[in-house]
Amino acid sequence: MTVMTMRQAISQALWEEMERDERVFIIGEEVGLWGGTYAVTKGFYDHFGPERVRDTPIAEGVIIGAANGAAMAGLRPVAELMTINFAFLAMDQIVNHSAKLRSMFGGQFTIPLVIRTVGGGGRQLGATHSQTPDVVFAHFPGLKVVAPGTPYDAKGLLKSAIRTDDPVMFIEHATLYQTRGEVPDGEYLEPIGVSKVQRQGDDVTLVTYSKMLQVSLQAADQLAQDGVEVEIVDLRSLRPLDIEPVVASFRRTNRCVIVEEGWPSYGIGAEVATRLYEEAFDYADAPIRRVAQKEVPLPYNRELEQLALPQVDDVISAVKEVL
Amino acid sequence: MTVMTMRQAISQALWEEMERDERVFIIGEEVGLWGGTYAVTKGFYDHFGPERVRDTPIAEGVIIGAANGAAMAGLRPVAELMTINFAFLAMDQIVNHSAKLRSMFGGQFTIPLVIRTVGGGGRQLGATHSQTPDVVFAHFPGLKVVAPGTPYDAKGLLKSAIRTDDPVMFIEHATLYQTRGEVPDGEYLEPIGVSKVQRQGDDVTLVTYSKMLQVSLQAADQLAQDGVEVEIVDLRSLRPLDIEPVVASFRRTNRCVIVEEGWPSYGIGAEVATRLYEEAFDYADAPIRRVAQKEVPLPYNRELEQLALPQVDDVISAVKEVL
Amino acid sequence: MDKGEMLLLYHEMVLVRRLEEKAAELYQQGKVGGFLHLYIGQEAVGSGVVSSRRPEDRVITAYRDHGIAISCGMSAEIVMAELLGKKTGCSKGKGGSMHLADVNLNFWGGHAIVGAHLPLAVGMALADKYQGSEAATICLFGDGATNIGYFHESLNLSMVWSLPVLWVCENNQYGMGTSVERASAVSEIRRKADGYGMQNDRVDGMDILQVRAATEKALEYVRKEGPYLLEVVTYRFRGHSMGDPERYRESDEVQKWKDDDPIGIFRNYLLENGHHNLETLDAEDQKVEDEIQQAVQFAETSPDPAPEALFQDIYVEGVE
Amino acid sequence: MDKGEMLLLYHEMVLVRRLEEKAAELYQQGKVGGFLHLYIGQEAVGSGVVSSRRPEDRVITAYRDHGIAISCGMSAEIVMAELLGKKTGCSKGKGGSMHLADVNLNFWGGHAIVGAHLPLAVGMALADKYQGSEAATICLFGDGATNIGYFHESLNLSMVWSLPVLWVCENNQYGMGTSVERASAVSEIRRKADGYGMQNDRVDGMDILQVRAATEKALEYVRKEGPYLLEVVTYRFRGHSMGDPERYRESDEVQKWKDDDPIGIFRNYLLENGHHNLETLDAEDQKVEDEIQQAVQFAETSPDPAPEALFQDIYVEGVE
Ligand SMILES: Cc1ncc(C[n+]2csc(CCOP(=O)(O)OP(=O)(O)O)c2C)c(N)n1
Ligand SMILES: Cc1ncc(C[n+]2csc(CCOP(=O)(O)OP(=O)(O)O)c2C)c(N)n1
Ligand SMILES: [Mg+2]
Ligand SMILES: [Mg+2]
Repeated sequence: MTVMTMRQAISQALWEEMERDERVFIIGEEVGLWGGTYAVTKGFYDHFGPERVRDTPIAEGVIIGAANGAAMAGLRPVAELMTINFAFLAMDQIVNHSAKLRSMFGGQFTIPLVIRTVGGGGRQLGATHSQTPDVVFAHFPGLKVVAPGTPYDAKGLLKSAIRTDDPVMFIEHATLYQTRGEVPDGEYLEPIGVSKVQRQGDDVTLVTYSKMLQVSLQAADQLAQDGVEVEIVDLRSLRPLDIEPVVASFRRTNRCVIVEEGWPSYGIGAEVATRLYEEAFDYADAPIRRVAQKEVPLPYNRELEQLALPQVDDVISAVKEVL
Repeated sequence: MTVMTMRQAISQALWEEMERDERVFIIGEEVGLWGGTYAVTKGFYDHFGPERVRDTPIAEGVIIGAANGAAMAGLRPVAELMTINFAFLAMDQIVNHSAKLRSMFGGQFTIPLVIRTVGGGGRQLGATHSQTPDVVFAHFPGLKVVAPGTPYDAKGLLKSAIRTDDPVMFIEHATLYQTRGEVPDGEYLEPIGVSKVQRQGDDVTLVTYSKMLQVSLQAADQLAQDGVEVEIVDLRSLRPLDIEPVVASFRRTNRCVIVEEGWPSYGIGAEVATRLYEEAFDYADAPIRRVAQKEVPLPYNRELEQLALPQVDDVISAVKEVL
Repeated sequence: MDKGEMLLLYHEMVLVRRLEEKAAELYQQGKVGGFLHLYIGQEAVGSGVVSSRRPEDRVITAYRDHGIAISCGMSAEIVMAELLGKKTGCSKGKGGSMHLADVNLNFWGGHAIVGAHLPLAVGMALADKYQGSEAATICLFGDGATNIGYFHESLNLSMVWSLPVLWVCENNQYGMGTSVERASAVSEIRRKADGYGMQNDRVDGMDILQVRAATEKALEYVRKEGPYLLEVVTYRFRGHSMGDPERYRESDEVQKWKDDDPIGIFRNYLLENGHHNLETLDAEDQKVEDEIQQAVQFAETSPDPAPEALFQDIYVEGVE
Repeated sequence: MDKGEMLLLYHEMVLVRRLEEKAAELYQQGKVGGFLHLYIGQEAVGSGVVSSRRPEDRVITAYRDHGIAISCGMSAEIVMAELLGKKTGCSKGKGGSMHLADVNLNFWGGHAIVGAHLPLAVGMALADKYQGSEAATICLFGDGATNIGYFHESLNLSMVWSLPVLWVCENNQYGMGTSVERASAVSEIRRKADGYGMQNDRVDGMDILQVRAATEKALEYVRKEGPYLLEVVTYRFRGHSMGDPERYRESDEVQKWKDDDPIGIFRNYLLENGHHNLETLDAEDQKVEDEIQQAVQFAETSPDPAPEALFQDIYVEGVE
């Protein structure tokens, strides 16, 4: 095991897969010469060359479109959308093409595509640059949507994403790149579509993913001081959604809080809560609570922005409500 | 009251508002000379002229973008996106601009924009042309999302949409245009953000909207023959979501089924169910059920497509499950 | 082009024509559903362009794809089966008229979102270049598609990366009911290439021989130098799709173009230049009739996809 | 242009420069957050273009907007307050550096999605034409923005509808770290106008007088005839935003351009042609220093928005 940052873990996964398989290449804005806006692909351009680390014009539609086409033709593109906010400029390619080309043509095509993109707020980037609209992509069958919360998962899941023949949106969080964690030294893969218990506890089930895993872990530590033992189930992938571990935990704790960074309405929490009630109705001792972003476009002002984003204290309050 | 089709009701609303306010104009593909792909604007081009009924190139980004700009500058555009599937080509303008221009600039701008668009499956148009992704738009604060299920509501809501200073996605259903219903003869407005009980009953609450209102009404008629009295609450608007009438009904019936045409995962039903549990947890006598589309891109083949879409029988079964 | 090849092309164009006339009939009978966009009038474009390719060259187009599918080598049976939504169709009944494809024929599909397949073509050409193949990608699209952002992003990127793509605009003068003049700043589509410093040409699309010649020249350029925009001027004799009120054009205009029927022109050429005589051509027409009849029979007697098919071919690795 | 106006322009350019230098300082101190894109090096473009407009002409630009805001008449205080996220900022602290705007100054904002404000400009110009106003809309954007679909859709539609838009491309040679040559099929951006049959020009953006002259000519054309693309060749002296590693260009290149500092050039011109003497210009520089100091003071002592502001100004009519 080595302790490394999320950035290093993701970077390693990409590097190893590119070394392993010549068909894997990177395409996106500033991925090459610049070294990646978040420095994830730093050094790649020099090592793998401009053919495999392809800087593009600012044109998200053709970035994902060309990646789709290259995937149909047998390559394994890793396309980078600088932020998930710009994914809306490629929305048609993602939901009408990546997600559908295979089934619409009766399975003739495979789309072994990974779209790496960066979401999340908290950096005062204003309403158009701070969104966490993960749920919107997870709504579409045909896609897989993965959003890791630890370096370990990031590396193992990204490697799996690159190897699967299905299209994967791989959502990284802008404020997690410095987060450190243990990563195995040898090669390993984490399966896509498997939720993971990141902390054990018997009092309440906390369901979360990505950045909010870190927030939830902090909340759990504080709650433990009050003698409340929180179990944290990390979804890791939003589609497929592996609800079983969540249900299993809920059956034990009978209480649940879902923590997501995005807006609550029509969000991740709604689906998880509904699934829990569908599958474990009789086990609910209290209404399931959601912690999420205030229902507003994120403002620039630091205090306002923080007010809008879910905080450790919000998680703690919600847990106390369901106890 | 006059009995008319949904098409006529929508057409009348547009016509009246254009007569009333010179700032209202129509912009979109085939809205003019062709008369609207669904014939909603038939006759408009001749009457209002090409300046007010503006045929555009096939370029959804600039259609909504120009509509946003015109709205900022004081006009009241009604932009038509031929189908909601093409809204993904304008996604950035809708969610990053229509929804945010006002708050991001501290309230300086207003966006009195209506985006009329057509959703729904059932016409063998294949995976990219048959979607019901309404929930995806409803996720974004800053927008209003309206989807009427009767001619009465369509007319009254569209007129309100045109008069509100906020951006509204107005989603019509491709297979409802021939649906007939009573419409008042004089002018009337229906408020946006108010759910409506479309059928009264004491046994179970059925929550739905748009096309599925018609399907639910049929199911209710059949269930009535078995002595089951269904109350149908029509959301009519997905954002703002008026949950109160749903809660009130559920508090009486203690049982609920949500019927939507789109995919269930991260869909409308999840939010409605979660809100119900949040606000009336103790009133739930059975798990709330969802009826929705099978989790697949819609196929062309007629039988397969119908198999994927929610049918009257599916509603009936779900109601029986919760009883 | 030798006599035999000419006869094959003649056969192909007639086959496309009759197939679509039949499809229109079946649509009226409710056997074909969804949207049905006929290629009638444009046959010389597909046949002229596709017959100029090498087998390794990829072809991709929009929803008006029956002619292109046939030109790529798809049989009338398979096309018809897909139109009827049968399991034996090229897309197993899941695609329908707008989504014909056969990877084994290097035909990468009809695509129904206007302009969205242009970026796919960029990616395919990129894959070929990346893998050191000599193949070119031929991407066909309509005049209306040249106004959407995808066109711009794709043409630009193909130039920046110097990719082997032949961009073929089938300028049939209208995008649905909107004439080129009402939708595009320039009415000669080839002019749009200037903004990318791209080689380009414009050719009469009613004459298959001109289309062939222009395509051959263009493909040679593409293989050596990079992207090329070929504008082919043509016309659709029918409405945009079934049920088009056609309020946007005069019947005079339609008639004027029908007088230049690409099949008629080619037929006359074959006769006048003594390449083939009347009997040969009539015999060919008859063969087509038989083929169509057989195709319909094949399609009608083919099974529907099984209900389980609904959940198949979505993911490669099982999900749920 | 008379002497007085020249002095105003000189003042404006120096104000933009000092304001941004100050902003960079405050950014380092953590008082300015988010992204901060400096206009340093490009001042002659904003001042030259905007000073050529009539008051009724609308201006809209991208996120690199401090200079444009000042040129439109926004005070340094209001800009600074917005940078510090204060309630007194033009966008009440909700927009930040990338989202300055003031409708009363006919400045329709900085916009942070590359290319997305071009369609907004189309709509504004449409509104003016629709309402019979004589106003033009001036839309500024970067070289990088000319490769995105929005550019194509907007330029095309502005021509089809013959709208009064002046498209101004600030070609500062890079979109982040990608040079024009690596991103665009043509490196003279003006060439892109050819694909739309649009009038165009290219001008040296380090010389405000040339920018003014070209803009005046262009605006005259826009008012009479319709859209026009003006390419202004310029350079940003700083990184793309704060924290740019600048691996993509040589310091020699940067220095070469810095030698052509637009403020230096204009200052020399004013001195050499005897329009103003050294004392006057130095006095002006001093005035700017005072303005900046006052702006910082104003911003720092201004209140933050109240917590309730979080839910305000989202909808006109209350929701929830
Ligand atoms: C993005 C998008 N917008 C609108 C449509 C609806 N539509 C289908 S075909 C068509 C016209 C296309 O015209 P053109 O590109 O000239 O092709 P043609 O039909 O003439 O072959 C339109 C507007 C669509 N399918 N996709
Ligand atoms: C659609 C979109 N893609 C990517 C970005 C990230 N981004 C911000 S600025 C920029 C470069 C823009 O370059 P250019 O248009 O030349 O303007 P300049 O920064 O040089 O003024 C990029 C890629 C964005 N904001 N929007
Ligand atoms: Mg056409
Ligand atoms: Mg630039």
